[in-house]
Amino acid sequence: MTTQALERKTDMGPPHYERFLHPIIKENYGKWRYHETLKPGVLVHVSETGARIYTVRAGSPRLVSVDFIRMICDLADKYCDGYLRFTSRNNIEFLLADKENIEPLIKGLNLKGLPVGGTNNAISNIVHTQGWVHCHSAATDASGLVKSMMDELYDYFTTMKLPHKLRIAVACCLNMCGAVHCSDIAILGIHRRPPKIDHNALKNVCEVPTTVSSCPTAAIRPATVEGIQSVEVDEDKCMYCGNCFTVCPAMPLADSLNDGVSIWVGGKVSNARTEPMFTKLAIPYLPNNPPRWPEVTSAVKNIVEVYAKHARRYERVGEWINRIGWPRFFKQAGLEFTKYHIDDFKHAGTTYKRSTQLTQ
Amino acid sequence: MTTQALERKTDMGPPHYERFLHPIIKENYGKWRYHETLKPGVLVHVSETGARIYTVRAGSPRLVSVDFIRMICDLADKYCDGYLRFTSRNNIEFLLADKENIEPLIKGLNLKGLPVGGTNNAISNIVHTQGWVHCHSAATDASGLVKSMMDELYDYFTTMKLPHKLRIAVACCLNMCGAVHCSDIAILGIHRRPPKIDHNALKNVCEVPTTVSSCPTAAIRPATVEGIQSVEVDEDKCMYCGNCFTVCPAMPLADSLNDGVSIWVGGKVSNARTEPMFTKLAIPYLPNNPPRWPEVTSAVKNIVEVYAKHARRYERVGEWINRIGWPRFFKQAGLEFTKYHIDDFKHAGTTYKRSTQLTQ
Amino acid sequence: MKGRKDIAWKGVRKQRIDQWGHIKPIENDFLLNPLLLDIRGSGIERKEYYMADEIKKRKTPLLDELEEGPWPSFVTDLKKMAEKKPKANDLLGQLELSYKEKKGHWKHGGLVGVAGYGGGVIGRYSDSSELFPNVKAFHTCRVNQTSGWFYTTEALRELCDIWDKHGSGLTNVHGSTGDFVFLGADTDALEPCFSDLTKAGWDLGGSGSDMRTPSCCNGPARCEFACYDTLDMTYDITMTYQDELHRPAFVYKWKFKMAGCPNDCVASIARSDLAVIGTWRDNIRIDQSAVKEYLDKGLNITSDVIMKCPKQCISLDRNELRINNEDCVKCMHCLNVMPKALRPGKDKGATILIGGKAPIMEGALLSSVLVPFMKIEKPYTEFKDLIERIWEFWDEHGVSRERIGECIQRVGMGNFVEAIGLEPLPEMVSSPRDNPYIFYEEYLEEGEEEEE
Amino acid sequence: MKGRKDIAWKGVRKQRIDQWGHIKPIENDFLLNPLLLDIRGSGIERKEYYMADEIKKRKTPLLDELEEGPWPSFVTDLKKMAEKKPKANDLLGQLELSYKEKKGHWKHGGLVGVAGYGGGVIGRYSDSSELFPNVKAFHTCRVNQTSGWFYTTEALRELCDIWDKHGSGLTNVHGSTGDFVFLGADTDALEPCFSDLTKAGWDLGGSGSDMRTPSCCNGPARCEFACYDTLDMTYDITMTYQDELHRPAFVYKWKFKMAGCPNDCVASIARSDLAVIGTWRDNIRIDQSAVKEYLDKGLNITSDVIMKCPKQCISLDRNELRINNEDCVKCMHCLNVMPKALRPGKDKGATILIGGKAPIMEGALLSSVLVPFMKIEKPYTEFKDLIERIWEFWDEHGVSRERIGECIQRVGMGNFVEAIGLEPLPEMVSSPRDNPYIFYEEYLEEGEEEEE
Ligand code: SRM
Ligand code: SRM
Ligand code: SRM
Ligand code: SRM
Ligand code: SF4
Ligand code: SF4
Ligand code: SF4
Ligand code: SF4
Ligand code: SF4
Ligand code: SF4
Ligand code: SF4
Ligand code: SF4
Repeated sequence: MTTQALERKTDMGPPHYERFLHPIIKENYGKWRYHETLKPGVLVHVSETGARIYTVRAGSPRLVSVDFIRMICDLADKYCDGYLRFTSRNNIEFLLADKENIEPLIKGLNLKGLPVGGTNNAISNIVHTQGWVHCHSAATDASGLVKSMMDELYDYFTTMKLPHKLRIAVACCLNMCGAVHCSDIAILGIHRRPPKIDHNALKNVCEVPTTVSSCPTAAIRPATVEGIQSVEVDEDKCMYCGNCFTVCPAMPLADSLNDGVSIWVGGKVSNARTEPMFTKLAIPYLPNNPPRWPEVTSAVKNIVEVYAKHARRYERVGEWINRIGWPRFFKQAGLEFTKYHIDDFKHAGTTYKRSTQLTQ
Repeated sequence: MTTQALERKTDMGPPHYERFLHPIIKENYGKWRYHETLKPGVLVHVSETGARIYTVRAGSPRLVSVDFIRMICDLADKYCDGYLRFTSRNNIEFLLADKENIEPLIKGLNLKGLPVGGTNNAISNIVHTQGWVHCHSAATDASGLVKSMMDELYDYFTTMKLPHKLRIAVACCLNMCGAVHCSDIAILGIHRRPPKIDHNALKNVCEVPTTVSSCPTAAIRPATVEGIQSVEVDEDKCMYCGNCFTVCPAMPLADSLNDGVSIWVGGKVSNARTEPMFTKLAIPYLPNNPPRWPEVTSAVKNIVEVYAKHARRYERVGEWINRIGWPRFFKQAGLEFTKYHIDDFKHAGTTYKRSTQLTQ
Repeated sequence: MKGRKDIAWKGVRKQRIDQWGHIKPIENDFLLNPLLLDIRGSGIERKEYYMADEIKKRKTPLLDELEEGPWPSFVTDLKKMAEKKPKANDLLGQLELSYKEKKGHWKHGGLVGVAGYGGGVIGRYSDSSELFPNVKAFHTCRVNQTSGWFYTTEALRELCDIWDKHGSGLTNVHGSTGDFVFLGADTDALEPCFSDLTKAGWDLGGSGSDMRTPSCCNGPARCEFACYDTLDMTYDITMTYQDELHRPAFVYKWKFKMAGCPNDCVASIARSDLAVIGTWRDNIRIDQSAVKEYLDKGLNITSDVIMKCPKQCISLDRNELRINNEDCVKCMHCLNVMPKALRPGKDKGATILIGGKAPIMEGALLSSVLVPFMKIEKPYTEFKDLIERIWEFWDEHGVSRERIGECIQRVGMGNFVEAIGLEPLPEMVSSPRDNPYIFYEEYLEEGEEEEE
Repeated sequence: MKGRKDIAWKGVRKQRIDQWGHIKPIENDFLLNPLLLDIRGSGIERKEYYMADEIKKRKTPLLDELEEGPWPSFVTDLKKMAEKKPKANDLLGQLELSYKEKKGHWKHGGLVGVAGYGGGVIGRYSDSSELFPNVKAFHTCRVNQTSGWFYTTEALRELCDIWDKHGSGLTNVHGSTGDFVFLGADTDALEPCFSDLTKAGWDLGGSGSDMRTPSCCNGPARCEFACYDTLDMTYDITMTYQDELHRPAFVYKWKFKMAGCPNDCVASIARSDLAVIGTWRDNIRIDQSAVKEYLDKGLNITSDVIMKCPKQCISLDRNELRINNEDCVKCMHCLNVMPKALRPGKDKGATILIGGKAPIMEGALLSSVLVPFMKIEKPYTEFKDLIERIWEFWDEHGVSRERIGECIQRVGMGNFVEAIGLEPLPEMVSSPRDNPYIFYEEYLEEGEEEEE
C-alpha cells in the first residue's frame, strides 16, 4: 500500500475479504466436504466438521439502484446475520446459518418480486452488458433484452427440469463484454451498415493513419472528401466490427434501421466431460424490436425447448449438438442455414466438413 | 476422341478397363457379397452368385525394370490366367480363379524374393516418391529409405499382428508427392538451410518479382548484388519450403550437410470410426545417412513397436494417440518435445491446448 | 528476459498481421497517446433529436412494458430512483428515446478520472444533453469488489450511501469484469466520491490498458472442490499490482481470473488473459460408503457417471467404484455428480492458462495451457515471477492494442515460452504441428562437424 | 456462372494472402508464361563434381548395401538393367554419387513433351552429365493407367516392349497420381515412344497445370463395398476431359480420385482436388444369420463393433444386431468388421468433396463436403455439369498456382457455392462460424421499409 499525496489515500486496494465472511464460512474455510441442492435455488454445503451453511440464490436484474441493494440488505440482516454475496452471474446469494430461515427468506424475496432458483439444471441469470443504458458502442440494449427473455424463461430459472445447466449471455456489440463467445446460448448485438463518416469531425478528432490501420479488413482508405483530408470506406470490405469507431469517434456505426441481434449456440467454459467450446452462429440476424424483442425471445425459447426435448441428461447444448450433428440441429430447431453460417474468417477452412461422416 | 493431325493419334485415352478384367470379375462385377482374409496377403471375395475370386498380394519396390514386370507376368500367366492388378499402394495383386494355385504362386513369388502380405492388420507397402533417382527437389532419397525401412518392418508386412492397419509414406521434399500429410507414419525429406542464390544464373533464368512473390514468408527481397539485379534472402524468415526453387532454378536448397528427414505420425484418410486426420510432427530432424538411414529406420521401428504394444484393437496410430494424449505418446515413444513441435503456422492457435483436461 | 532484449527468433512476424492478411504497423500505439485520448472525450456534436411530448413529461410507454412479467424489472427500480434523482430521471428519458429510435444516445468515450489514476473511471457524455441535461456527463466508477463477491450488509450500505451522495444511485452489481460499478457520476463528483470511498476502505478497479480488477470464484469459502485459495490469491495479486491496476502502462488490457477447479465458475478460460484454474495430480479420493449411499438413493452411476467420463476410466465392480487415475483428465464430471463420494486428490495446485479474450481484432481466444501444474502457495512467488517475466516480454514485444494471446500467436508459442524461461511441453498443445514449415534455427556450414 | 462475370461478393479478398499475411499480387501468373517455362529447362551450369574411381568403374559400394535384407531390392533390379542399358547404368552411377554426397544430381525442370500435348512428360537433365552422359536427358512419360490398375500380362508385356525399345527400361508402377511411369527417356525418344504407345492403344496422362490422370479404387470389380462404379466413372471422366488432361489450361493442377466407399482406398480425400466417395442414404442391410455366424466364430461384437461405433448407434439384443440408422454416419467400421453380415443400403451414390492437396503454399488441405449425396449414374451428367461450373469459376477467380481448395478459402465457401449454383448446407461444415465477422450483404437506407 503506497500513499501518493498527503491528503489522499490511493492504491489501498479493496477491503480484505475476511471481513465479509460469515462466521461459519470463516471457521470452515477450505474444509467443505460436499454439497446438496435442497431445492431449486437452495444449496447446503457441509463441512468436514459437520457444520453447514445454507445458500439461497435469488435472481437480480444487475442494473439496480442503491434502494434495491438496501432492500436486499434488509432481508440479509433479518435472515442471514448480515452476510450475503453475489455470484459470477450476478445472482444474489444469501448465506444462512439456520435452516429454519430458508422459507421465510424465500417468502420475503418473493414478496419483493425476486425469484429463487438458478441452481443445477436450470437457466441461471443472463450475463450481460451496458447496452443503450451506458455504452456508446451498443447495437442493441442489454437490460431490456434480458428482462424480456427472463420473463419468457422464468420457469426454467425456478425449476431444475433441463437436461443440464444452460447459460445465456448478452453482449450489445462485437466487443463482447458479456463474453458471449462461450455460452450455451448467446445474444449478440450487431451492426449491419458500414460507418457513416463525419468528415468534419474526423479531421479534428482522429488521425487518418490510425483510423486506416484500425480496420481488420483494410476497408478504410485515406481520401480527400470535399477538400477535407479524411477517409473512405470500401463497403464491400466492411463487416461492421466497429473497431474503427473505437479508435475514431467520427465513424459511428449505430443505425436504427439496420442494427439488430444475432443468436449463437453451443459454447461452454467448464472442462467437465468436454473441453471448453466457442458458441457458433445459429441465427445471423433478428431485428431490434424494443421494448420486448419478440423475435429474439421466441427464437431463444424455441432453442431452449428443442434442447430440453432432445438432449440427454448431463448434455450441455454444445455437447448435444455435437452428438446429433449440426444438420440435425438446424432441422430440429427449424432454422435456416445460410451462407453467413459458413465461416470465412481466419480459420475458416478448419470449419469445413472434411469427412464423409454424415447422417442422411 | 479427336485426332489432331492425320498421322498421329492423340487424346484416345487409356484402353478400356474391361479388356483387363478376369472373366470371374467381369461376371461378378458389382455383385460381390463379402470377403475373407485367408491368411496374410491372401483374400477371397465371394459373389452373390457364389463365385469366388482369390487375391494374392505381393510387395513391390515400385521402382522396377521391364524385366521385373515380365517376371511377374510369367507368374500371372502360370497361375492367374494372365490377370493381375496393382494396388493404390503399389503392391501387385494376382487374381486367381483356382484356390489350388495360391500356394504354388506364393512359392513362386518367394523364390523371386517377393513377399506376400500387406493385408488387414499389417504394414502395407510404403507409398513413396522419386528422391535422388529422379527429382530436382529431393532432400533425401525415397527408394533407399523405403527399402531400408521395409527390411526392418518386413515381419509386419507378412503377418497381421498389429492392432490395425498401419500405413507409411515417404516424400522427399515438402511438395509431398507421397501425400504424407495423412499417414499413420510419415517420413518427410527436409531442407534446413536457406537457398544459396546463384546471382549470375538468376538474372538469366528468373524474374525478380516472380521470385520475390513466391516466398510464403516474404523472406525474399529484390537486391543488387555485385552489380547484378538479383534477390537476397532474409535467413531469419526462411523456413526452407523450396517454393522459391520451384519458381526460380537459381535458388537451390539442396545441401549435403543440412538436408535430412523428419518423422510424422497419426494421420489417416479413411472415414472409419474417426474422421480423416493430418499427420503431426514427431521428430523434427534426423540426418540423411545413406545407404541405410539407421537413425530413421530405428525411429520408425520404435514407433511401430510402441504402437503395437499399447494400442487397442482397431485403433489406428492417430486414434491411439488421441486416446492417450500427446504427452503420453512422447513419453512412451521416448521422444523429445521441442519448440519445433509447437505449430507457428496459419492456424497455430487452434493447436494450443485450450482446456485443463490433462493427465498427470 | 533481462539481458535478452536483443533476442530475435526465426520466423517471428515483425508486423502484426490480422485475419485478413492486412499488415499493421508495429508502431501503431495510438491508444497510448494521451493527446489523442484527450480529444476523444470532446466527441462530436451530433444533430439534435426531436423532443417528443411524452418524453418531456417522462412518459415512458415503451419502457413501461418492461415492468410486466415475472422477472424483476430494472425499469421499476429505475423509475423509483428517477423520482428521487434527476440523473436517474434523465437516464430514464434518454433510454426511452433509445427504445423509440432503436439507437443509443451516448457520445464516444471521454477521458476523465481521479488524480493519479489512469483507470477505474469510464467517461460518458450524452449526445442529447439538451433534452437530458442531467446525463450530460454520466461517468462510471469501477469500485474494486471483494474477493469472491462476499459482503456484509454493513459494507453494502456504506457503498450505497457514498453513491447516493455522489451519483445517480444506479449501479451494476457487478460489472462483467467483476467490479462493483457506480453508474452515472458528474465529472465534478469523481474526486469527492473517490475520497469517500477510500476513507471507507474501498478503492477503484481497472480500465484502459492496465491490469483489470482480478476476480475469482467463491472457492474454499463455500465450495468443496477448491484446489487452492482463490480468494486469498486474488486479494494478494490485487494488492501486489496496485500500480499496474491503476496506472495504465501496458500495451493493452490484462485480466486475471482465478477458478478453484476445472468447472471454472468464473469463466476464466474464456474471459481472462491469465487464468488460474485449480486441479490436482494425484488420485481422486473415493469414499465407497458414499458411493453406496448414492446407489441406494437411485443414482444410475453407469449412465450418469461412467458413460459420461470422457476417458472411460471409471468402472463399478460390485458397488465399488474404481478410477483409472492414470487416464483421468480431471474433468470434474464424476466429482460433480457425486460430490459426497469423490474428492480431488491431495496434491493440489493449478493449471496456468494464458491468452483468453473477446474477438476484437483477431477473433476470440480461449486461454491455453502455459504451466500444466503449479503449486499455488502464499506468497505466490513462483506465480508472480512468471507473471513478471510475461509482462516484461509483452512490454517488449507486444504491439499496442494487442492482447497477450494475440501476441503469443504472432511471435509463436515456442518462442514465447523460451523467452519467459519455460520448457516447451506437449501439455501446451492439443497436438503437435501438422505442417512442415519449421524454422530450424541452426544449420551447418561446410567444414563444420556433423551434429550429434 | 455464365453471364455472372461481374459478380463481386462482400468480403472477398482481392489479393491472395498467404499464411504469413504476405499479400500476393493476383496477376502472378508466371507459371503460365511459356517463355519463362522454356528457360527453366536450360537450367544452370553447376560446378563439376570430382569423379571417384569406383564410380567410373560403376562400383556402387553404398547402393550395394541396399541389396541386403528381405524386402525386394530396387538396386538389384537396377543393376540388372544397368548391364543392358547405358541409361540405367548411368542412373546407377549418379545415384551412387548422390548417396555419397547426400544430394541429388538433377537440374531444375525442363520443358519437353510430345507435339500438341502440354502434359504427360516431365523433363529431367543431369547436372553431372560429364560423368554420366547417358542420363544427360532422363525424362519421364506418364502413361495413363487403366481404371483400377487392372492389367493382362499381354498388356503389360506390350508396355514393357515399348519402353525397352525407347527408354531406360526403368518404370514406376505406379506413380503417386496413378500413372504407369516410364522413367528415363532421351528427348528424341519421346515422339517415337508416344507413337508406339498410341498405336498399341495407350495414351499419356497429365502433368503441369491441367487435369491430372484420374484414378480409382478397384470398386465393383473386386469389392463388396463399392457404392458406385468407380472404374466406369474414372474411364468416362478421363475420356470426356482428354483436352483438359493434355493441354494445360487451368490456373494450376486438378486431380480427381474416385473411391467406392468411405474407406477411401485411394486416399481421395487427402490427395485430390475433387473426391468422389461412395456412400448410401438408407439403412445398412443386416443379415442376422451371418451375425450369428460371426458370433459363433468368436467375434466379440460388443468390444470390436458396438464400442467402436462413433455414434454409439449399434446394439445387440439376444444375438440380433440393431442399428439406429438415423444416427449412423456411414463410417464403415461395422461393415468392415462384419462384411458378411452388413452391407451398405440400396440407395447408393456418393459424397462429392472438394479441395484436397499437399501443403504448398498455404498448408495441406483435406477435401471438404460439397454435395452430401449425389446419385452417380451414367452418363454422369449431373456430376459433369457441376465440374464444369466449378472449372468456370476457378478459371475466372483462381490465381495462378492456386489450387481450388485454396481458392475456395480465399473467396469464401459461401460465395463459392452460391456462384456455382448450389445451396449452402449445414453438411458442408463441421460447425457454423464462431466469429461475428459476418459480411451481411444488404442494409436498409432511411425511408426503406423494414425487412420481413
Ligand atoms: C456461485 C458460482 C460461483 C461463484 O463464485 O459465483 C458457482 C457455484 C457452483 N458451481 Fe458453478 N458456479 C457459478 C458459475 C459457473 C460458471 C460460470 C458462468 O456460468 O458464467 C460455470 C461455467 C459454465 C459453462 O461451462 O459455460 C460453472 C460451471 C459449473 C459446473 C460445470 C457444468 C458442466 O457440466 O458443464 C458445475 C458442476 C455441475 O453443475 O455439475 C458447477 C458447480 C457448482 C457448484 C455445485 C460447486 C459447489 O460444489 O459449490 C456450485 C453451485 C452450483 C449451482 O449453481 O448449481 N459449476 N459455474 C457461480 C454461480 C453463477 C450463477 O449465479 O448461476
Ligand atoms: C487394394 C486396395 C484398393 C485398390 O484399389 O488398390 C484396398 C482394398 C481393400 N481395402 Fe483398403 N485398399 C487399399 C488401400 C487403402 C487405403 C489407401 C492407402 O493406404 O493409401 C486406405 C486408407 C488408409 C488410411 O486411412 O490412411 C484403405 C482403407 C481401408 C479400410 C479402413 C481402415 C481403417 O479402419 O481406418 C478398410 C477396412 C478395414 O481394413 O477394416 C479397407 C478395406 C479394404 C478391403 C477389405 C475392401 C474389400 O472388401 O475388398 C480390401 C482388402 C484390404 C486389405 O488390404 O486388407 N481399406 N485402403 C488398396 C490396397 C493397398 C495396399 O496395397 O495395401
Ligand atoms: C462495463 C463493462 C460491461 C458491463 O456491463 O459489465 C464493459 C464495458 C465496456 N467495455 Fe468491455 N466491459 C466489461 C467487461 C468486458 C469483458 C468481460 C470480462 O472482463 O470478463 C470483456 C471480454 C473479455 C476480454 O477482455 O476480452 C470485454 C471486452 C471488451 C472489448 C474487446 C476486447 C478484445 O480484446 O476483444 C472492448 C473493446 C476495446 O477494448 O477497445 C471493450 C470495451 C468496453 C468499453 C470501454 C467501450 C469502448 O469501446 O471503449 C465499454 C464501456 C461501457 C460503458 O459505457 O461503461 N470491452 N469487456 C465490463 C467491465 C465492468 C467491470 O469492470 O466489471
Ligand atoms: C512422379 C510423382 C511422384 C512419384 O514418384 O510418384 C510426382 C513428381 C513431382 N511432383 Fe508431385 N508427383 C506425383 C504425385 C503427387 C501427389 C500425389 C497424388 O497425386 O496423389 C501430390 C500430392 C497431392 C497434391 O496434388 O496436392 C503431389 C504434389 C506436388 C506438389 C505440391 C502441390 C501442392 O499444391 O502442394 C508439387 C509442387 C508444384 O506443383 O509446384 C509437385 C511437383 C512435382 C514435380 C513435378 C517437381 C517440381 O517441383 O516441379 C515432381 C517431378 C518429379 C520427377 O522428376 O519426376 N507435386 N505430387 C507423382 C506423379 C506420378 C503420376 O503421374 O502418377
Ligand atoms: S458489448 Fe459493446 S456495447 Fe456492450 S458494453 Fe461492451 S463495448 Fe459497450
Ligand atoms: S466497421 Fe470494422 S470492417 Fe467496417 S470499416 Fe470499421 S473497422 Fe473496417
Ligand atoms: S516429393 Fe518433392 S522431391 Fe519428391 S518427387 Fe515430389 S517434388 Fe520431387
Ligand atoms: S525456401 Fe521458402 S521460405 Fe525460404 S526463401 Fe525460398 S520460398 Fe522463402
Ligand atoms: S470453480 Fe470449482 S472451486 Fe470454484 S466455485 Fe466452481 S466448482 Fe467450486
Ligand atoms: S474427473 Fe473426468 S476424466 Fe477423471 S475420472 Fe472423473 S469423469 Fe473421468
Ligand atoms: S474404397 Fe471402399 S469400395 Fe473401394 S476398394 Fe476400398 S473398401 Fe472397396
Ligand atoms: S457405419 Fe459406422 S456409424 Fe454407422 S453403424 Fe456402423 S460403425 Fe456406427
